[in-house]
Amino acid sequence: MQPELLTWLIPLPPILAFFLIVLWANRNNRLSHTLAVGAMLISWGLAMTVFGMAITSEHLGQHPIVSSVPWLQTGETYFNVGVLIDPLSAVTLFFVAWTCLAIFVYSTGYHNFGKKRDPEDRAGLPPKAGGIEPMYARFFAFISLFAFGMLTLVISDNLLLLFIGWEIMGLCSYLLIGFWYGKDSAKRAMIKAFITTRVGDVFMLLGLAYLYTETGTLNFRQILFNDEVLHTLAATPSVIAGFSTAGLIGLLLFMGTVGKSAQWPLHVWLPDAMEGPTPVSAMIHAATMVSAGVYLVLRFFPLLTAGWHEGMPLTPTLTTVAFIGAFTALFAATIALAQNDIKRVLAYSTISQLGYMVAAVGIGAYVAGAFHLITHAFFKALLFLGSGSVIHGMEHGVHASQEHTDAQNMFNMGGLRRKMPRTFWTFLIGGFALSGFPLLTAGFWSKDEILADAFANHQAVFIVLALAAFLTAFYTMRQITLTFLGKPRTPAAGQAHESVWSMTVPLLVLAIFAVAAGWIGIPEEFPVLGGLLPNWFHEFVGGTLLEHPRALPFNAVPLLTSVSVALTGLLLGWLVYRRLPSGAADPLSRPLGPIYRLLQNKYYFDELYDLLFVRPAYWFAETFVYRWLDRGVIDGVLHAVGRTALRLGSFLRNAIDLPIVNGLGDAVGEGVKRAGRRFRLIQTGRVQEYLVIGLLFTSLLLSYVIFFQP
Amino acid sequence: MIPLSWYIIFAAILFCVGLYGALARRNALAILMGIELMLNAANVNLVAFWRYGTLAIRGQVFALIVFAVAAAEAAVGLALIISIYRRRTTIAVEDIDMMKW
Amino acid sequence: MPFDINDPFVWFGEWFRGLLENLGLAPGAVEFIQTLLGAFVLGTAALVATFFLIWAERKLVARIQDRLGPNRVGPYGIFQTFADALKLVTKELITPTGADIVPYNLAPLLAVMSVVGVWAVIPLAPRLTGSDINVGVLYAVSIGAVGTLGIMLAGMSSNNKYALLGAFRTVAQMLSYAVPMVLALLVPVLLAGSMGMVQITEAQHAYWFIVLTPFAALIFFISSIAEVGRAPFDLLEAESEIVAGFNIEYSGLRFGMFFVAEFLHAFTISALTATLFLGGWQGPGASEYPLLGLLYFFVKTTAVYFVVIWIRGSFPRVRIDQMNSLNWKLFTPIALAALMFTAVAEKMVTEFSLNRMLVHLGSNLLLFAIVLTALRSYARARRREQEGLALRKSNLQTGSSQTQP
Amino acid sequence: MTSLQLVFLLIAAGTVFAALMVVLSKHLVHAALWLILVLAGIAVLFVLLNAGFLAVVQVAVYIDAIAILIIIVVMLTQRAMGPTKMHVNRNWGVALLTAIVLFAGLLALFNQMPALQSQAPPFALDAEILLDDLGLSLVDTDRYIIPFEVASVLLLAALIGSIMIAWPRGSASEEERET
Repeated sequence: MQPELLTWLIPLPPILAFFLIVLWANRNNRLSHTLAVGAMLISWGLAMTVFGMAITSEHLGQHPIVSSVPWLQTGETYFNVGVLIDPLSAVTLFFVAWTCLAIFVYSTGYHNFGKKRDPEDRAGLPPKAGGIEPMYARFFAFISLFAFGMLTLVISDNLLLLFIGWEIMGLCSYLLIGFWYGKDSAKRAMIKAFITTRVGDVFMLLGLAYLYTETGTLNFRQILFNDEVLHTLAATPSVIAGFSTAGLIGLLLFMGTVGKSAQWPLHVWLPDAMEGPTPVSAMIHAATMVSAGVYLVLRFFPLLTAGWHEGMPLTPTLTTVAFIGAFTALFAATIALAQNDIKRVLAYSTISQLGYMVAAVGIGAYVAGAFHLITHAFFKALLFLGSGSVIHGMEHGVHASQEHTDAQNMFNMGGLRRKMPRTFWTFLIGGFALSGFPLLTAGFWSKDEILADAFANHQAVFIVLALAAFLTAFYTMRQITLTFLGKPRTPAAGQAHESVWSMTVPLLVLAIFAVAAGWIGIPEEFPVLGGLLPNWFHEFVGGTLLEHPRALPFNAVPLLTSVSVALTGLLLGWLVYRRLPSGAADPLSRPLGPIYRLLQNKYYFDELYDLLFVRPAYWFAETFVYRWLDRGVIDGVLHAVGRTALRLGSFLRNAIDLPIVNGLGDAVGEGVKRAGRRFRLIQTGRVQEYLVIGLLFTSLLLSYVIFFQP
Repeated sequence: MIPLSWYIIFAAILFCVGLYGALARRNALAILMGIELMLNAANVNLVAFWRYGTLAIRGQVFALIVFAVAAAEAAVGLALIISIYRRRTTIAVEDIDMMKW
Repeated sequence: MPFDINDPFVWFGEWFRGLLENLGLAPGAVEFIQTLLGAFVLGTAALVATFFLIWAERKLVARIQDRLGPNRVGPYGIFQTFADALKLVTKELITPTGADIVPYNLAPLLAVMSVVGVWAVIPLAPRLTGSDINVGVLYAVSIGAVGTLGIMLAGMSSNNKYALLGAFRTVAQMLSYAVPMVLALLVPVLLAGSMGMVQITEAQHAYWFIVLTPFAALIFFISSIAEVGRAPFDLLEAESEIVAGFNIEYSGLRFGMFFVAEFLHAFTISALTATLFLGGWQGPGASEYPLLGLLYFFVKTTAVYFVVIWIRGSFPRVRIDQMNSLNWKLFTPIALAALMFTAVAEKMVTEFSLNRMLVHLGSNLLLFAIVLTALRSYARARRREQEGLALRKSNLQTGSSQTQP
Repeated sequence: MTSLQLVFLLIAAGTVFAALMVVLSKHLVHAALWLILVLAGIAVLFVLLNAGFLAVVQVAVYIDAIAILIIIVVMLTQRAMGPTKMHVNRNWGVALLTAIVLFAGLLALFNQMPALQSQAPPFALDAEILLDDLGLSLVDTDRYIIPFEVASVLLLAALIGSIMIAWPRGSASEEERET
């Protein structure tokens, strides 16, 4: 079977599963989840075969696996749509397939498959006492639709198909965040998520349109892979001064990424997205959806860096990207410090890590960004699934202890190490990978690459990223110690117990990847380990660009700083939160004081946006459009017209119709009647009188005719 | 010789007398007689014009036709009067006003 | 102007005019007197002749009825009529109360006037006629009709229901019989091509019209008898009828006038028949010697008069409805048919120049045959109907005695 | 004043007087008789106008037929209309006025028309030829045959009409009387 055909088939099974479940199998839970997981398994298999073929073929960059079909008729020409597997998409396909499969399997356990339905559970609310999720089939339908969206995005060969996948994922995130639509917060969260991503998507669409008008095609190969198009785009000034066309298009597309990957201005939706079930958070907010944003930026790296070479001062677009990336990384990391909810901390850490990747792209470190994307997907999915199993265990504990404690607040946990050993160890590995524990974890290798690049090119970015790395290490250790180490701070924590196998197996798999994924990208000049394994990742992924990016000369300073930052962060995190008694406040709150409260309230961005956008929008809709415009102007006009018409009509009727027209009619009738009454007298019935009258008139006539005629 | 105007005047007199008879008399028969007089006046006129005026033979022809018409009119008139007399036992014209409004 | 045997009347006329002119009268006056005298002579002659007519009729009818008739007064009762006249003249003229004076007295005058008036147009001899007006025939008819008016007035004004009824019936009869008479009269007019009596008589020089159209002559003769109200059609003042018809209330000379009018009318119609159908004064040598013409005329008239009396003596009286139906159903259609046949025949004669007498006679005979067959079929139908009626009546009686099978 | 004019005046005066009597006489019978007199007068006038045929026709048609018919009908309806009743209706004044106005109008009309002033009869005529000409003209297709035929149809219609109207059987009054 040729690879092109297989690639076409990759996204198909999930969408089939989605329709089957929705239309046919939504009654039967077992059938629906087997359908969903089976479909994911098939597409995983296909993905792996295609990945294998991609790796084995040499110079995948030059002649990637590509096939396209004419789809829309634009005038004489056709708009082609097709699939493209080049090094970048191959690698992304790899990690997407793996993470989705893990999450599919994990969610069967998460939704307590096999347990009876709890009568009190109502559809739209999370099951209280561990009963099976009432809307079990619905969940699987949505996540298979989501998988279909992600897979089409990854394998698509043009921006439009990518955009379609992008939008389907947006829809699925909306549906899945609001899965438990009974909860008010979930409802608000799903709308917030949808709207904010939508803002980003609008700019992306503008960029898409602008690109299409400029180049006349949206196909990646035709734009990004041939030189003179890039040159013309870079050369021609764009609509907005200071930006070249390429720069502006790049920026607009980047705005899409900001929306999707929750970068600084549009990051507010991601923390709230935690309302959804944990596998959803894991899938959407760790592995796939957010990474799609970064994938877009990586895909359009040539466009962004059109007219810029290594070592030149950053173009305005690149500076903005770099700035947003770096700032988001630091900003999110600081907020993560003050979060109590286990999933919120992870959400902010995702935002900061994405900021890392964006910053990497911003400073031109293409391979480093891609590498960090892959590794991050694995260990972040692991962390999220781990937190899911922790929450699951805590709920079990709450149920058992009959107490009313928040299952997600870290300060109610503690000492789960002994209760949930598998989850603890896998969570520990994920955490160390996140904080970049030297040499062992994949996170260290990818982050180190980025730091090295940053050090080489931009010192400012390097400093910010290093600080962010330190904070990441700190809050990760804070999280681990609070949840797992020490003594259980609440009875519920005491009662918690390990999750079922279907949940923990995916954790183990992901843990393996969290460690192994780093080894494929060890730079050659690395002091000890450099030469052992070839820097395969650099070779392979670099091929997607036109001219292969040069490997950096080794420099000790970034390496030392990353190692030291990681270790000190971990150590401090452990020291501060080691013996925290139950019910005690966060030790950081006293030294930071007002700053801590600021961090806890996420720099009041929600309130700010609420103030800036939501309330004005309401005001605009409510008062301006509704009360003033609709009721005031339009209704006013209509009423005025109605009244005038009424008045005109009544005037016409009373002043003209009744008196004149009717009057005339009646007058004629009356006149005829009166004349009739008078003339009646002539009809006496006497023949002679008729004769007399006849004669009189004839004689008059005659006399006139005779005497008066000229 | 007798001038034409004499005949005309005589006919006019006869005609007007007949007219008065037709208009004034109460008896249907008297009206009929009045009409006969008028017709005869017309006849005299016709023949006079035939004799004096420019009417060639036409005068006589139409006189004959007037005779026919007079006869027909008298016949039908009398028949009507008889039938009315049978139904209403009166031929006073005032009473025969069934056609009144 | 010397006396000329073959033209005595003209000579006499001339002589008389010369006499008057000598008296120095204006020509118009002479003309007037002459016509006046002529009319006077003719009128009195007619009236005087009536006396003999009455006598002759009474004698003849008596002979027919196998009795002698008036023979006391004068030889062969010749002066009987004068005696009757004397009687009537001496009788008292009674006027019924309530009678309408003017019409009552006018009626007898009109009756006599209408009869005498006819003689004005009858040509007695080649150049001896009252007045030769070109509408002679029509004049005769209309003057006759005036008689009807007289009778009407008599009946109406004598303030007597029976008189009124009798008058109505007489007028009805006279009016209805006038129709066939006039139509039959038109036949000779057609043949002669003119309505003037003189022209008609002259036209009969070659053939008498009775020869050409006997059927029309017969119709004319019978309907004129009915017109007079004599013989078979005289039921109006017949003895067994309602009193004496319209002249009940009349007595004395007025009655005498009616009486004279009736008899003279009979003689007049026979004169008319003679002039129209028997050629009037036509006869061998009549044109040379007018007197001979006069003789021929009187012979023919008396002959026809004799036939009238003959009919009166021999025919039974006709009932009123039979009379009417006879007139309307038989005479009028035949008269019309005769007129049409004659017109067609006349046209054929002039077109194909056939022998006049043969054609006309043929058409008349043809008409006669048609009428006969029609009458025979009608009679047979009536007889069958009568038998049917009789049969039903008879088996009705037998039927009642037998029980139906 | 020639004798003829004298005769004419006499006859005309007589006729007019008779006509007046027809109109004014109380007894209907007398009116009928005066009518007959008028007709006779007019017949004489026709003779004066050398229209002999018309005179005779006048006598035959009018006096014998129409006048008698009128008299008969007068007799029939005598009972109802006794002489006592008013013989002239309400607005006889208006009738008189109309008649007079009409007469005046006619006179005025005559004065205006020049043709009427002719004194002498234009042509001497021969009675015979005239009668033939009249007869021929009546049946001559391009002269007056149409009026002649129409008149005959009219007479037929009148005949049938009057019979139908006066038919005794079936008429309501008969039944009334019988029932």
